[in-house]
Amino acid sequence: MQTLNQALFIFFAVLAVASAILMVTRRNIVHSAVFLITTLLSTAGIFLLLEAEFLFIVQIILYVGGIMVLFVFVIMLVNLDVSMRQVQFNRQWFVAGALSLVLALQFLFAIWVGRGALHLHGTDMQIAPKNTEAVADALFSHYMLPFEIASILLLVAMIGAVVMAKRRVG
Amino acid sequence: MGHLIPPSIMPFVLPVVYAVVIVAVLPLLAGYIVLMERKVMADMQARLGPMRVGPHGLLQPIADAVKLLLKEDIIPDKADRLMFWFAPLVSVTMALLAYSALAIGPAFQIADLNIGLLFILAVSSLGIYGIVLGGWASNSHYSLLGALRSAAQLVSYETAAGLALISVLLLAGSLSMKDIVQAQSDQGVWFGFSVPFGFFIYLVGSIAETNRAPFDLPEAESELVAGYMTEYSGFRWSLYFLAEYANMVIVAGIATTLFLGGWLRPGARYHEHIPGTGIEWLDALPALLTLGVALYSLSLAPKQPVKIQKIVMVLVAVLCLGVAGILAGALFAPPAVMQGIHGAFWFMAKVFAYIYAFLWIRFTFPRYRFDQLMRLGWRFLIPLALVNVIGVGVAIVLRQQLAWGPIVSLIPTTLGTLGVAMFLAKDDAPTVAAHLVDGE
Amino acid sequence: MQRLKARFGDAFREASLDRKQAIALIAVEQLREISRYCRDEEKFDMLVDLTAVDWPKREKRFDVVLNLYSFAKNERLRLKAHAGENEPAPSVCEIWPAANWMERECYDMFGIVFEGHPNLTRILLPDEWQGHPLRKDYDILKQDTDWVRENLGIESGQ
Amino acid sequence: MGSGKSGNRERAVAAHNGHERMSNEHTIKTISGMDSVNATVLGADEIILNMGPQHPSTHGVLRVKLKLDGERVAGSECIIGYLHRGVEKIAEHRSYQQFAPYVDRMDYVAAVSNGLGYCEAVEKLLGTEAPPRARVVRTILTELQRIASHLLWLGTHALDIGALTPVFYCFREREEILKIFEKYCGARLTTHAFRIGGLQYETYDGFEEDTRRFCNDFAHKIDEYETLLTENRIWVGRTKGVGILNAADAIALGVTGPVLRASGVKWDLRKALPYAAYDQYEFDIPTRGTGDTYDRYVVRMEEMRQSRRICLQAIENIPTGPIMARIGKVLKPPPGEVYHSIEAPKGELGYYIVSDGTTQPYRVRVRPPSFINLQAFDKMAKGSLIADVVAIIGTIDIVLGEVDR
Repeated sequence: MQTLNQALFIFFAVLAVASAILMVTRRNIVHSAVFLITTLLSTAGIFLLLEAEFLFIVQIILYVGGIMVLFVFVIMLVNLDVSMRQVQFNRQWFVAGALSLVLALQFLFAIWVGRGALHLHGTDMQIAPKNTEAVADALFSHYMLPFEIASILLLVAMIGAVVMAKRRVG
Repeated sequence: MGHLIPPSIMPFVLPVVYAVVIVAVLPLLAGYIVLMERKVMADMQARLGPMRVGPHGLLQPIADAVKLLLKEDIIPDKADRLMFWFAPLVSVTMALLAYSALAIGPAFQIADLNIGLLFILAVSSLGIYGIVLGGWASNSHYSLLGALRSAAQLVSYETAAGLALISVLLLAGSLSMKDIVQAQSDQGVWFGFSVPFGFFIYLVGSIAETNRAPFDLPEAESELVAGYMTEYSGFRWSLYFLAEYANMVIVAGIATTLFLGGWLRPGARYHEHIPGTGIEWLDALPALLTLGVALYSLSLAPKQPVKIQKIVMVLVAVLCLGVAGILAGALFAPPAVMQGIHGAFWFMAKVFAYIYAFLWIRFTFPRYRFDQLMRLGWRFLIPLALVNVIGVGVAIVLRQQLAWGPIVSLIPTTLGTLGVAMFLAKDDAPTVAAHLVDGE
Repeated sequence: MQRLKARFGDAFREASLDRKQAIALIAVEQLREISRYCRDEEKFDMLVDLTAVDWPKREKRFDVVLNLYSFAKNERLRLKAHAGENEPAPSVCEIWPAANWMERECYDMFGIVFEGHPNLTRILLPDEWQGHPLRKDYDILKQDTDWVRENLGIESGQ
Repeated sequence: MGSGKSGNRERAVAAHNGHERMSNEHTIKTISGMDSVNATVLGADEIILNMGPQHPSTHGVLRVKLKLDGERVAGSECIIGYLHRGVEKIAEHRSYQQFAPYVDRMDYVAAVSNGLGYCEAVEKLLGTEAPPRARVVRTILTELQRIASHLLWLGTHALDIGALTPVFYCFREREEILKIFEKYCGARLTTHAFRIGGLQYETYDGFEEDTRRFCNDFAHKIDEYETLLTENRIWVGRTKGVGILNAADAIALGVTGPVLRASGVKWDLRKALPYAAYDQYEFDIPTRGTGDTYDRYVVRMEEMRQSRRICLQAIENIPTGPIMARIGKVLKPPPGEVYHSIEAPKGELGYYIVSDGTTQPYRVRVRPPSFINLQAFDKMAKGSLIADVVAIIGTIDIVLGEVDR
């Protein structure tokens, strides 16, 4: 079982990184959207490997099934050829390059420092067996208040969106 | 056979076998559902339906499949090749993936996930990409409009269907398909009866989710020609077609498991059934039914005009006899085996009954306009589903606190939901009586 | 008929009865005023038909024929006006919107220009078609051969 | 990826943001004039959607250019002429009898009533009248043709709106009527059933029984359609308030027939100016108030019932006697003109025939109800949705053979 888990983990990790890179470099927006979806799916795969199936499901339904659908909607409706014509890389690419270099160095440093703790066989960490129940209990018992506040916030956001849309159309 | 396969792969063998069986059977099943649809449509419209290929058109699906494979596979010139090839693939894989959690019989299930239902919902919600990307890739005005419309429709009706399922989960208590059916068997009542509104909303939601019948706007022939499928032809089109029918079977499967008691025989009291103390007549029903079909097809065999059709008819009769034999044999087998075989039969019977309801609705109702469709979804179904969930919740509290019986506690809440439904429906669509009066 | 004659005098050329159907011959210049009068005072509120007949031998070759019908009086009246070859006839579109397409068809078939018409283009034949088929001098076998060659890519059928 | 790929994005999306480029306009260059006008006139995000001429639901070769503001129809223009055969020009080179079969080809769905209109017009020109027996048989056949035409309208109209079943029921009944026509005059669709001056054939024996059998079982058949559609909430939702045409606009636009009656104008040529044998039978004229698609549906269903009533009354006493008036083989009507119109299933079908004394008519002008009713399409379609456009085309009940002539 051990080798299978590891093999899957490596597969998902490589997939995630590769599609992330591909997403950034594509010229055609729809292709980059699809690669974003593959990234999200591979992270969901990793959740599953960690036996956090509730997160796996939420990741798929929420991110890929919900938010990304709206992304693709917007991509189709927005007027593409104008943005196509604008020059993709304006003159500040030099500054951008330098900054990303600095960031890369920091990442490397962090990995180098923590190399001791990082061992690949992370899958046998013990998480509460029944993931869904565990999440539910935590959510509705200890973190009741934040949960309610979050839901009200979402409600307000939804109503706001509808009102804005109505005014534009009306 | 167990020692032949190294232990580390052992848990994967049975699911793989089941998966292969399902993926092989599915295209055939989809083909025969198409034939069933055309036959049912025909006799509803006072005509015969396909009679030419094979006796009573029984070989029609094979002919369709061959035709689709031989057809030229056109890609529109300026279409986005990668996406054009990728889109139907997405919708088919998502449709097939959903089968992994479906429990056809007590034994016949690829993977008994403890989040079975949620997994199927998640995967079917990914099916939208196949449609949306397909519409975009074929780079034609009509298919883009069709794709956008169907995406909007799917998203809005999924919420309604999801809420309907939640109301059942409150009663079932678990997400795994097997436990849900077990709960229905323990409570001795099918959830379809205890949560009628949940069943109704899910029925409407599932029709909309598979783009069928009054909600088949995306490929409404009259305005958008064929919606997102316009530019597809040949094998690619058949992939979409297969995905649609696979979705239909999944949706029917979910409805059967949740509302019609999965593989339970009507009035099943499995735990009281003591083997060998006389067979309840209901158990014999499956065997008798298939026997009847076998005899009927035998009687039809001589009347077939063409010799080859006679042979095929006889083959069909022999096949039915075989199935009847198995079902009858299972009666005397140990209960586990009997449950397995009969369970599968009852499950398939209910699935086909559900699909028949799909077809029935499809041929009686005209098509909804897009804004009416959306209005029905958002202003009628989703609020009703919310009220239904609250109703079931209240019923459960009543049962636990005041210890009312399972049925007694559900009655008041269902009536409450009925009241809300009447209120919502009042202003939604113009009531029929109103406009018959004016103008007369 | 007498009221019409009294009202318009010289513009009202001649009244006749053919097969028990009233026909009023009027001057083409007053067509619009007479039509307005018929609709408002005489209650001919429906323009049933507007068409033209080609009499090549006459100097004013075209007859513009308007068939009117009055719901109130359940009566029909036919107004006829003689119009010359390239002499524009007044359009009655504002009085009866029904005339819109009928006038376009007359222009398409006869070449009568109705001035005051909102969108006088050919309605049945392609826009670049030369010639007006329903004229007597337009032979039945004749075709706008160059349009056919250019658009359909075949030598004309004849 | 290069510009090739984005090029097609541009073209597809260009249609989105309004500056209209008729990319697929390669066949008939009829609308070159239209392009320049539209490009400037269009507002922010209006797109031009082309429906037809090969669109499944435009009842023939009608092409509709829709100016869309999102889903709503901002404006529309019908482009016709694809089926123009120059019937009126041919008429000037045919004798009166030779032209009769052409008349059936115009409104090919209701050929019998076309024939009736033409024959009666020429008889008026000649100053003669068909004998009573001929007039009664003509009335029966015309009313049967009206039912057949309305059945075809109901079937295709329901099919456009999505109800798959009624079309087969309607065609089953229509088949019965076509059988009667076939037995009577050998043809089902373009029947050329009547001759100038009366009838060519005596009614076959069993004509009365067939018609009576059809009328009797048609009664509960029509109730069958009613149960399928009238009470159907989706059908009502799709037709109520769609394509409204009020009475004033209807009269101004010269609209006639069921469309006019649905807008509340109680006018039917069979009652106002009776012809053939209509004055001998009593039937009433259905009208409705608001003039939307649902009212037109109810009016036409009611008309089918009234036609059935007329047929039943007519069969009771078909007078005996000659079936052909005494007119010579060669018809030379005195010079002059006549305008005669009948109530065809689509509306008032008129014939304006000018004769110069020779055997060939000098000018035959046909007043086509579909052509003039179609003119009201733009007023009905403005402000509706794309799905309604299909319903509106269906409810006007046009036949392109008659529109283009």
